[in-house]
Amino acid sequence: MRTATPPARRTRAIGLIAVALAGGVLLAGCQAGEAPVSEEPVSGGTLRYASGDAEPSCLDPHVGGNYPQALLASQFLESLVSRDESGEIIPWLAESWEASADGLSWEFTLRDDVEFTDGTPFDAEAVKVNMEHLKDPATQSSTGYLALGKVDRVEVVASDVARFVLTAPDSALLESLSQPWLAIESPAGLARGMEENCQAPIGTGAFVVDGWVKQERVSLVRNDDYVSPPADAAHDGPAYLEAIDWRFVPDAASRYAALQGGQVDVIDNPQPDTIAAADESGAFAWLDAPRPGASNRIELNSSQAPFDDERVREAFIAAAAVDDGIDALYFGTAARSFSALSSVEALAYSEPALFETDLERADALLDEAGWTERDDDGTRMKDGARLVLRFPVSTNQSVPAEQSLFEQVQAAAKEAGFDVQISLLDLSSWYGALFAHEYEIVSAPYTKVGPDVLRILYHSDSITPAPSGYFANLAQVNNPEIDALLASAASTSDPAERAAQYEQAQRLILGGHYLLPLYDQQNSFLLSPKVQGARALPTVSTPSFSDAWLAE
Amino acid sequence: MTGRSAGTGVPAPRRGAPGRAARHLALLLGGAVFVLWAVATLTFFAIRLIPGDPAQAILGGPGSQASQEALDQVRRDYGLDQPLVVQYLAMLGRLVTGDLGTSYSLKVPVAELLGAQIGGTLLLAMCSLATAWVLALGLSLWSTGRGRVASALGQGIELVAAALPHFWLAAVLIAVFSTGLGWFPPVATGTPAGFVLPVTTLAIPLAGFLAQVMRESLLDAMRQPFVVSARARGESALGIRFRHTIRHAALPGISLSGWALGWLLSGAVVVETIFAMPGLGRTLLQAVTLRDIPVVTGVVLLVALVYVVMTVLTDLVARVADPRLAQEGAR
Amino acid sequence: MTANGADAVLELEELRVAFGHEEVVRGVSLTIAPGECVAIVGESGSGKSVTARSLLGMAGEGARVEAERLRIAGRDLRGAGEREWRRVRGRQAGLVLQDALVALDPLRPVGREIGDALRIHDRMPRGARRTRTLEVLADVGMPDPAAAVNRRSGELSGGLRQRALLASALVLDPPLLIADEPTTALDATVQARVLELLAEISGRGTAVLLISHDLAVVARLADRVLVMREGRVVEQGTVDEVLGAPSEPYTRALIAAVPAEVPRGALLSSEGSPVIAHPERVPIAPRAVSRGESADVPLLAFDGVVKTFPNRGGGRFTAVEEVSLAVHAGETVGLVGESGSGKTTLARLALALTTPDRGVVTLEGEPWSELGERERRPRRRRIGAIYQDALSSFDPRWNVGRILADAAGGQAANDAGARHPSRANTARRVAELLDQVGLAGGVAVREPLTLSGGQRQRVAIARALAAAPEILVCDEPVSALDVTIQAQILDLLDELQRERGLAMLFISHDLGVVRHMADRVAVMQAGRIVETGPAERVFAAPGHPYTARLVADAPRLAR
Amino acid sequence: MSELELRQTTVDAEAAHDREWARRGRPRAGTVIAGAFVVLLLAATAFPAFVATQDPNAISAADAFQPPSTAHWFGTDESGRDIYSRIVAGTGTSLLIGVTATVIGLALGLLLGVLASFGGRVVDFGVGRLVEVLFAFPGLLLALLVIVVAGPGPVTATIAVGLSTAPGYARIIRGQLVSIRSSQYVEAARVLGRPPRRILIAHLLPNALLPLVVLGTLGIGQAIVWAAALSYLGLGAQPPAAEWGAMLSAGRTYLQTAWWMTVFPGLAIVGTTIATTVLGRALARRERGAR
Repeated sequence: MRTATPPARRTRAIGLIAVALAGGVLLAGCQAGEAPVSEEPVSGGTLRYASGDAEPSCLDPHVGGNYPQALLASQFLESLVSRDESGEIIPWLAESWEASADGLSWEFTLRDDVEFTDGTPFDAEAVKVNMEHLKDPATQSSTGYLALGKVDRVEVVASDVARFVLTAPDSALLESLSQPWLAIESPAGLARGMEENCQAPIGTGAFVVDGWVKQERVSLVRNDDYVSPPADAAHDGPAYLEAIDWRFVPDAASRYAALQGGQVDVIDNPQPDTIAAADESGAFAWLDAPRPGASNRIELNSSQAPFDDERVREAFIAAAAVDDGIDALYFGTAARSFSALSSVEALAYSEPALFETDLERADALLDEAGWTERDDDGTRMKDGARLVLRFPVSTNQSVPAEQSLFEQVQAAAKEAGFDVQISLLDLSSWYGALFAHEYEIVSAPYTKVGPDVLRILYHSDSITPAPSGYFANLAQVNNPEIDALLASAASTSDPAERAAQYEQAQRLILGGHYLLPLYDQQNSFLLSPKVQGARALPTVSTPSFSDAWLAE
Repeated sequence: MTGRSAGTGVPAPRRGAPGRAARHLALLLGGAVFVLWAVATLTFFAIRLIPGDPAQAILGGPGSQASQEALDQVRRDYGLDQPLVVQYLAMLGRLVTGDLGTSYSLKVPVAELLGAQIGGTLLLAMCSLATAWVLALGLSLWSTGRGRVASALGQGIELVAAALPHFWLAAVLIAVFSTGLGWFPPVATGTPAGFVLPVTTLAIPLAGFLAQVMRESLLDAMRQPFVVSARARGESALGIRFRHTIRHAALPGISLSGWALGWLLSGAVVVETIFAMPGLGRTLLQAVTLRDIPVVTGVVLLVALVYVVMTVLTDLVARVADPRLAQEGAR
Repeated sequence: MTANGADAVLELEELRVAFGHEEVVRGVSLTIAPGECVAIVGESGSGKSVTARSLLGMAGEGARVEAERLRIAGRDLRGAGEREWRRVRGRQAGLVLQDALVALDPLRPVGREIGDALRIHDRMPRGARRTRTLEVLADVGMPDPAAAVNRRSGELSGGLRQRALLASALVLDPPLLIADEPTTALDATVQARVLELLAEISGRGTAVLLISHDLAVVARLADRVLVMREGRVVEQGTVDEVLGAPSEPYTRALIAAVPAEVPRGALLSSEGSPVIAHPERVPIAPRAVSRGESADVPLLAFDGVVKTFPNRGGGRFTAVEEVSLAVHAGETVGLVGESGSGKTTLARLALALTTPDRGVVTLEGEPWSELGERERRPRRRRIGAIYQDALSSFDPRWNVGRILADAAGGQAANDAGARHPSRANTARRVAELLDQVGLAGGVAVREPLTLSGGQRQRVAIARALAAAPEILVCDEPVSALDVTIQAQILDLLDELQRERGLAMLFISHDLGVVRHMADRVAVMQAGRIVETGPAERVFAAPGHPYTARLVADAPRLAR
Repeated sequence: MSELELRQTTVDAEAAHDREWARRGRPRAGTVIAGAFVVLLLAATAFPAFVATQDPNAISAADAFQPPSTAHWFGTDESGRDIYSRIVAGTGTSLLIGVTATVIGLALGLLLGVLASFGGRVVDFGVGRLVEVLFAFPGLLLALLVIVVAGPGPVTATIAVGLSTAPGYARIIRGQLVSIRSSQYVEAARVLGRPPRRILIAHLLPNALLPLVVLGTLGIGQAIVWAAALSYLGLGAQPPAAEWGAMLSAGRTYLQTAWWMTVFPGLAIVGTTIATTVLGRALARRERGAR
């Protein structure tokens, strides 16, 4: 951008003053040299990570339970089980497990050689305590609480055997337990009480929380006694890295600039254009790890006019052209999705045919639905009412590119006579709008391991709001058939049957024109070339640095 | 006082100065306390207008799926079930003891939280203020009394500087000095180097404002007879600038500093976000999105306090710098 | 004694100064010998100040200065560059300006200001500077110099700060001292002291160039006088020659214009003299009213009036104390006193712009100060006011016509709605008023800002007359004006009073003016009236020591 | 003292130095340019269609991120919209925000100022303290508070900015009214027996209020800048409305790839601020020059 524009020139002059200001300070910038990639892992060094996700208000993922917490928790907490690329559940803190025939009781055999970093032994009692902690209202757990919906209690069979007793069969139990929000913490740590535990939860992970400077950084140091990597880890034993300096850098441009300037080694949530640039220049490695669970999609509120009429929903989907937009805005870093589920879900079912853009069809459908007249700005009308679609957008959850995409949807839908009214809102106002049903279309991410997310998003139970007013079924899908399918899929123990039921459910959901899938939940990382062996855990795609090292 | 005291000896510098000064100070402090109380009250009731249930904000913020009993629990714990007046008085009571309550989202005492933040923000603000001062003085000294071109140029620079939006300036500075020249890190690293860009970002527009007044008072001072006297004494143009006019130029700048600080704190909200610095601004922004009422209130109060202290200070400084004020007991 | 050039401190021949095409000094020559005091008198715009500044190379931005000879203390300064000039300034020639309050940096202690010259020229160390500073302060008669050095100009009384200013000019005791209106801002008594000091200084052998508009001051101090007008020296010679037997009509006009000792009623602005901008003049009619004792009920009367103001930092200070004073119909009561003596407060009391704490002001026996503003308003027209600064008494948005029309609107304007005078009437009235004060009808469309000082004051008078008042309160009506203009205004007031039998409360710090204008005089000091009586008597035989001092200190032409 | 008071003093002082100019009445080059610019802005506001080259909201993802060219003078944005046309289209919105905010500030300031100067000692003191309190909420913080309460959006943003400028205006207005009331020409009017009502209408209001118009023009620019800052924080104008601040913050994220997306809206804002200020000062010089 330094093509001589007036501001650039102006800032030169200022720069000189700035230099004067900096005094004798050595240039902190630019040591981002391309290091020769050494194959042999080397120990030591501090990895500097710049996170664009919101700073968690509590580091214990049991409390509340959102993605920013998961990002950090993955560095120092571990779960009973994990997942490999193929989506297979693999051992982690639990070596093996066995479900009873009726699927109402699961026995987990735990590793007996693991200690929490505070010295507390990891055993069945610990598991019991953690699960109770999650189910305790005082913990204010949200994600974990829901995931354990069917878990009645945990029994200590032996010091290394824990039995989960369920109220109903839950085919998603293992997937649920693989999530960081259900990670196992030291009972002693939990006993300290929420305030203290929030500052530095104690786990069995490769790193230990050393300190948390609000709004600046969380420092993590190596757990030298680390013995419990997941089954798919590259190496056993302690991490190569001595420490991780986890900084919060909310501004994307600054984040990328920091990576370029060599102040940090890894950044998350990079701007699509910078990903593209970095990727082709090869200056930085791009780790693309879409989140599991639902895809990013636009939900159509089918509970009220105009979308209580399926034809109008179909018309909107037919009118809203997004392909070009996605290509342009994401610079080819995001693939169009035609499924309700993330592409990482083995059971994701896509049906591109449903989502072809076809303006004539849209017009035809709308005419047919009675939205025949148009007012002077081209918006369709039906007995006096304008065809208005309120579209609350959360500035915290939708990256700029996505907001731009929505503007394009707005423009495209206008062609067909929809008046899409986007309003950019901060998180609270956004939820406020949802709770008050002041929306026709909305886009909300939902991350969960496994296809069971469909039950949360589209089962009619999720229409009735929680005491807080929250409800997950934003499309207001209320279809007994879908309910039945999702329910039985969630409880069957037969994988094939489960797969079939989920596919059928997805057919119905997509076919009902309740949503417009866009792309997977984007979850990218840019790594400086000297960072080796870093990967994203296949559970919820949080980065893992237990195998990572810094090449000299 | 003129003729009458002609014959008599040198009058004391300011008759009854101590009394007057004390009275003035008392007034200032009284006003300060009032302002703080009013701010606290305003904020308290304004916050009550916020849509949404505080209890919810406490329970993992928006979108939480907290259970009914959890909500009730929290309402009891935080006394949200009490009548408004009781809550108000309780708040005042706590304020007097310096207790700002507990953050809804972070679950830590607000005082503690802000205590950790204010330092950085104040440092940022003060450095920026100082820098702005230097820039402004330099610019106005350079561009005045040097003919039309220089003064036109000077005014141009002032106007442009004053018109620059922080976030834009910041972006450009980063693009040029971090990405481009690689001189300074784009995110505050805690090192002085990391401080340069944020400070510059805040200082430049402010300097634009300050320079505008300083120029005028400089020009004004240069038209004063005492400049003629000084020249007639053999003083050089430079000497006149630095020994005489510069002080006069500085005066309005001083009285502006109170406002300037507030202005800088506003800017801090943006700058801290862009340069990823911990500080009040970011805390406020976060608290606003999370509806963390105690934190919002705390920040507002703290800022008000800073502003009040600053105005008192500037007032006193102004009096020291310009005894004429003290004499008339100006304002 | 006249300088023969050889040992002269200042030698100047054919000085010409021009700004652009406008030549403001057109060939001025003068020489000053050590210990000699030469004065340049002239009115504003005569070029006297520019002449003075040119002698320091400070004629101003874009000035073209030429001279056939320009030597100070023997060094030729024609075409000198800024640095050479700087060596001259302060060391060879010192400059003293009018008001030390602003002529000394109000933010710096006077000690530093005085010391500067030493620092600049002699690189003198701090200690030495201080001693010298104290020394020179003592020389200019500063009481307690040690304390004074730390004061800022604003913290010193007018007289003392003027002394400090002198000290700052004399600290290097330069052979030449240029004093530009050095006493104009001062009260008579203080002025006297400072003049004495100047005399003393020239007595010590310093050559003094005195610039002044005030012949009386010149008469006191100077050995020789140059009278300047429009950039030229019209007459010069010893003080006695020039003031005693002036040959030039302009000089005569100037001298005639000085009111001091000119008897009541005599004309000040001499007939047909070139200085008069408005030749049309009404010959003075015999006195319309026999004044004084005739009307026994005073038109305006103060009775035991006290007015105090709150002091900052508590306490109240008394501006007017137990004042009793009466102004009868057709008579002029002069009120003299130095600044701060309470004259203006008394005027404001008379105009009921402020109300007394104790005592009453009555208007023809009826209550005035005690009335509520509502009752007072309809009677206000009976008292007119004329201020020192006419310009600031006009609404900046109004032109002369509107100002006068508004005033003439009188009652119509007050009880709005009532019989409004027609446009034509108003226009005629405005023309009348302008004519009465000797202004051309064309002035009606001008903005006051664009008028000369004299014209402004005439408009102010016209406005006062518009409401046909019975008494005029004039607060320093002429002290801002050049002497010849002042003369015209005084004549005008005099004349109007005779024509209409106006009563006047005439306030001035200038004894000469008051003596010329007033039938009776009241002398005010520190809020009290220390003496009242017929003007002639009071000035001839002061009954109160303070009055005596005033009279003694008041500068006069004859020596 | 606040930024507004600062501007006030500045123009006063400047005017004071510029009497001759006021008489000659020959505008400076800068003023002329500024005037031209403002005329351009007004044209863009009145008939955007004529000034713009294309539909500001016409999306064509295909030609997104086009650098400046003859087809797109200022290039295109992430959705392939013509930036020049959007800037033109945004003029109205941005000016509206600036003007409305200023008007709100002025109105409130006038109310407080008049109260303070006519309400007598007690009221004056009260208002004075209130103004102090308002000052204690620095602009953006006040804005944020208002937004917390009233929810984000252009309207809130405008009101918030307006509110935060009010105390500055209040002080100035009070100061002016007080000084005029004690001025000699008002005294002269009293001596002529003019009733308060008439003095108010004939002298106080004209002399106090007309300068405010000038002050207003000086405020507009800053109002726009603050509104822009709110847009950056995602609390300002709503898409697809082409508001400058919003465009600027949108462009900021693409600084690395498309500098033109930030530079041109930025220049628009800076240019407007400067132009209004320069004009304001010119006005002020006429204003005060008349005295």
